[in-house]
Amino acid sequence: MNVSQMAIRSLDAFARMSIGRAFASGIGIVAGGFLILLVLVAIFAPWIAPFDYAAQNLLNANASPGWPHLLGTDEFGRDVLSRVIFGARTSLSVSATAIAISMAAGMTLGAAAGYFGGVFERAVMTVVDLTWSFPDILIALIFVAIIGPGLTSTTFAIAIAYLAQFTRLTRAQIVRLKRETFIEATINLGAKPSHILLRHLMPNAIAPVIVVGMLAIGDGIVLEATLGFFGLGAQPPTPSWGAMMSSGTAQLFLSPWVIIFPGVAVAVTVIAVNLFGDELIRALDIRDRLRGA
Amino acid sequence: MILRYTFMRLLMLIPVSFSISVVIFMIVYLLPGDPIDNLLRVGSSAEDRAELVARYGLDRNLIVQYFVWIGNMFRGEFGEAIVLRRPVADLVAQNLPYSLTLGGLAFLFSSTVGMALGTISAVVRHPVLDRFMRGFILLGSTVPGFWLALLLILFFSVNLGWFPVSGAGGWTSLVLPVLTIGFGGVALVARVTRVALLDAQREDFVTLLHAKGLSSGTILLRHLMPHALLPVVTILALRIGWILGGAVTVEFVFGRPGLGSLLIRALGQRDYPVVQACLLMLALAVMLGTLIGDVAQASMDPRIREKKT
Amino acid sequence: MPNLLEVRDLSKRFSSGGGPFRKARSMHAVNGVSFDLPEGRVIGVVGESGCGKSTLARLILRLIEPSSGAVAFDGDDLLAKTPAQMRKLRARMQMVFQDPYSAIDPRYTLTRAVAEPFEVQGVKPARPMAEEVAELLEMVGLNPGLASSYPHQISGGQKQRVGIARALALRPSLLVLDEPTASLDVSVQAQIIGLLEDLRTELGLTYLFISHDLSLVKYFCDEILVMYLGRVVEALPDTAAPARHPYTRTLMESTFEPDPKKRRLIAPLEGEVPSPFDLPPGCAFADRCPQASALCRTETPALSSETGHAVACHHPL
Amino acid sequence: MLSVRDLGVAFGAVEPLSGVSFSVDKGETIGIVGESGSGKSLTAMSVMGLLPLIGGRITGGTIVFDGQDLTKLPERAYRKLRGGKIGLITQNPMTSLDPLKKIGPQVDDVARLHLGMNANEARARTEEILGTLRIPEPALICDRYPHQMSGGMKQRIVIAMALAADPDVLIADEPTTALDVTVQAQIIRLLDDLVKQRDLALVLITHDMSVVAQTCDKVVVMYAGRAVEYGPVEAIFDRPRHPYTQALIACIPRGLDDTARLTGIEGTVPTVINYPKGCPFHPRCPRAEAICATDPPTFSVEGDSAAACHFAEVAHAQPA
Repeated sequence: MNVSQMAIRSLDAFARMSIGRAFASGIGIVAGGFLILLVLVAIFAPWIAPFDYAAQNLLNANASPGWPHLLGTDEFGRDVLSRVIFGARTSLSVSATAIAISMAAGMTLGAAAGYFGGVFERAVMTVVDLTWSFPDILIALIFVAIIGPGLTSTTFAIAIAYLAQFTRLTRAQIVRLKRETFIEATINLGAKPSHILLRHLMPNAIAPVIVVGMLAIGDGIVLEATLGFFGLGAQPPTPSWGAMMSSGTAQLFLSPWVIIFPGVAVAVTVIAVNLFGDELIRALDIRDRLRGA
Repeated sequence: MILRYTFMRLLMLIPVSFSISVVIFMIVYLLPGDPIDNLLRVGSSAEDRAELVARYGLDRNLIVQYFVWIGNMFRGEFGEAIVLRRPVADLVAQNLPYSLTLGGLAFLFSSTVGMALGTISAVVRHPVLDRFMRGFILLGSTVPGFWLALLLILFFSVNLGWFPVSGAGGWTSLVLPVLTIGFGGVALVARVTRVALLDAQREDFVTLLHAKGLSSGTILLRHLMPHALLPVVTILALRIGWILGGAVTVEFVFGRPGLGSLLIRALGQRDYPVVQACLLMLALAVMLGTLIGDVAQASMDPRIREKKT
Repeated sequence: MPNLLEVRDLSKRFSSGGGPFRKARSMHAVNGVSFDLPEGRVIGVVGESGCGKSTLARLILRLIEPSSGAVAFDGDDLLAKTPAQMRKLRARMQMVFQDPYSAIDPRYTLTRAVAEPFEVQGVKPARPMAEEVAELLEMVGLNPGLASSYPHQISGGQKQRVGIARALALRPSLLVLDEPTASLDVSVQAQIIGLLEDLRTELGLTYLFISHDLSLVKYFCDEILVMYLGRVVEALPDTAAPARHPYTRTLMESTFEPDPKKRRLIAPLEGEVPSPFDLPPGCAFADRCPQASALCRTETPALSSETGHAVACHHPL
Repeated sequence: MLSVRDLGVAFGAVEPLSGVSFSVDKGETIGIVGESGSGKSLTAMSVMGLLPLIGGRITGGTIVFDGQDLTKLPERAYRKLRGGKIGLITQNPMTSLDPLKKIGPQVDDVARLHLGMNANEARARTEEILGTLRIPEPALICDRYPHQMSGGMKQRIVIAMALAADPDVLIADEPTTALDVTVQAQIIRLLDDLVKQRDLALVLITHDMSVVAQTCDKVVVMYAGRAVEYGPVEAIFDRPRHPYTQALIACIPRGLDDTARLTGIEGTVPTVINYPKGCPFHPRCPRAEAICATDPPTFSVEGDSAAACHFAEVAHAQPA
């Protein structure tokens, strides 16, 4: 069973109920609704965006927000709103892909470390603890510096920056679960290690990991934006929230909207992700399990 | 007891620093292309190349090379910057004080304000204050630092003209960078303090403290705070590395000199001796941070003191 | 009756620490335990925390690998089994655990939890699974209507009943009961004990009952093993037998009668169970024993029996 | 000395405790016995005035100590009583001491606070009390941290803290539940001696009927937040009139000298959210009739004891 199958399987009645409950609160509805809307916007960007994101019009450069350019234009006269809409595509897909990779790798590593223990666990955790104490931006920067700028390296850089988090969390869950009586009881029924790992340990460990993954997508968006801001992420003319702000710094005084709106997009998205994640944590009642990991 | 613990903890740093230095050393070899080219400026002559090879023993095997390199590092010889054409040690020495000032002030700001806010919100438990705190913490931990920096510049420097837009002249140039870094830090520290205090309040022994007839104030100051400080100290210690390394973006936006901006420029220019030196310094800061955190924790908690020694 | 279980000189030594900066310590959690459990009988193992009674239960079921000794189940040497053989054999020797609250996977419905033994062993019950599950739930006194509930929806006593149903699903002959009622309320404890008694007669089970509660053990068991710091210090052949080991006597005197007219002046034993790490030579109880002599501090008394009542003491009562 | 009348406690809209009454005199031990969720620990918290700490409040009744009603006492005055005149012993000695502070200062606090002693006097007093509790080498113990000591020793420290200011009343909430039997016997003996030597009034909260039988003079049996029966210990054990008390006694295994079979009480212990209407015990009661499900029973008094059961008059004719 691969990770995504496992994730789907873990969404059994129990978890579905919880996600429903996350939507039950006012904050949950607003935050969750916004996120769904954002995903739709990203998917249908070509139909929603009023202008071509790459169309330059130097005659209309640095136009203030108004009609027809609702959020103004940048120094090449490109429509900021259209670029923000297409930027959602880049930011969301890069972050989500990166976190999915990070989660899959982290869960495998963490589960193996937690389940097998011993020297293997100690080796993995030493490396993981070490990277964990370094700022994520630094880890991502070094990685991008090594393999060069671009969206692919940004994706992997984000994945590596959050690998430690998922490994630690998964391992902590597995170690905690291994001590539960039902694991010993199932072993005593004559269960094979694979049954213990796939039917009990992983399904029970996965909920907090998925929630943290969801929260990490928010962090990933910020990290992608930061790398983009340094000019290390999306390369022109691909629109990304970070890259837009990077090219906008020069025009900070002239046309602040070029910076403000992509930033607002990042901030609002990340806040929505956090609020919804918080509701999920509450609905799943796993706050205690996220402590100390 | 605490001395013994510190000594043990220092011993444990040896393998850690060894592995970090190996990783940093290996960077030039992991890069695409010839490692020697990575250390030479473009258009260097064959003599330059031969000299470099001789100096670092680059013709010998990796293990020997590592020891030559680390030996140089210990003597403070970080090599020659490729692009800036100056000794790397000079560059580091020039930039480090800026990083330390900014980092130190941001650290002080975020720890004092964060702990105060966290304590107030845990003790007062007023719904409006609660909502405000949660909003603040959410903003502080989600808004990207560089964007906040840009907004602050736009508002305070451009519109109000209170502080300089960039540079590192005088104390006014420190206000906005410290605020930017501090904002996230304050939110984080406040959250940890709040959670830790609320947790401590739920401990069994607190009931008995009240049953002894102690006042709530005494219990808070003498018993709850020390407990709440344990996780706060861990976070603060981690922050030391984060503030020095994570200041990259803020230094960059405000155009301040410092390790972070040195690193980012060196990365952009592929100036690897500088990159290695910066990373080594930052790693040192991170390790020092965790060391200080662990020792501080041990000095507060007798259980940790005994476990490790 | 033939012996269902024969335990010989079973020992488990744990060592801890031994890091670069720490002195390694070792602990004899279980030390040379031997006994026979005849089919259909109930043997109780009683002792205070840290005496090794729970470890003993796990050693017998090979949930923990013993350091030395032998366990024969139905004449079969358990320690010679391969992991695959052992898994197969587990169907016949089951355990009920102390903490019912975490004894069922929180994501499993009761049906799935009770059907799991069949799934794990690859056994198809004679009847349709739903019927089998309902029958098992009924057997342990649970309403089959609860079958689709999750563990968090039922009480601690009900969870323990599910634990018993799971253990009995594969019709084992041996049931190891590790403090099955220690975390339950008294009124519920009595229910579970009553249920276990009924099941024993109904299904002809053999029990090994682990508990810290001497009065419960006396009520429930045919024979009693008293453990102290990893060793069996006394083996009472029946529950009415008078204590011969000073520790057993203390244990009996520390257990109150639920009758205000039988109040007694407690002459409490000084001190507490010492740390099981790196025990000094001699009898482990010597430091707290009023009868202790110089001999007790140098030589460990062996468990010796006259007339079937074994005691490990140089100066038995 | 201490007299509780008709005590009621609420957390928001939930009322986990109502109509609890008992009184205890100097040199006397009263047992409050019940299963989990019966409200016995809440009773202790109420008397200590610590309910606000866990978010609860007293909704009715009086707690009279030394002639004053504690429910109307301002917090500042209450603080003088806590640890001064009323001492508390909690359930789990493993977690009831501050792990970051040495033993000495933790006990010293009490004498400094309530007896106005300075640091040296307080330490001398601490060592003296530790000595009377048969703790070897008190001076050495004062310099230790809690985690360096065994459970029984920690419980003695907790008792020392409760005794340091020479209180009149001691409230012990399951003082031996977390301890091994031989250590439990030590602690029970210790409490017994203290009551006699110091003329203390002891409120012993426990789930263990055997402990009650061994130590108490009077008993209050609690079920689902209500007192269901109270009286002198002999009367309760000899002629229990409430079906719950009868069943509770029948739940104790007595070994071979009793041939009665252990059956337990049908059903499960109710929790605060599903306290039954009428008589709280009726869903599990073998004797319940229609009236039990609707009308809460009142106490039927007989001599010094009383049982809250509609059929208390006939109940004792057929003992458990």
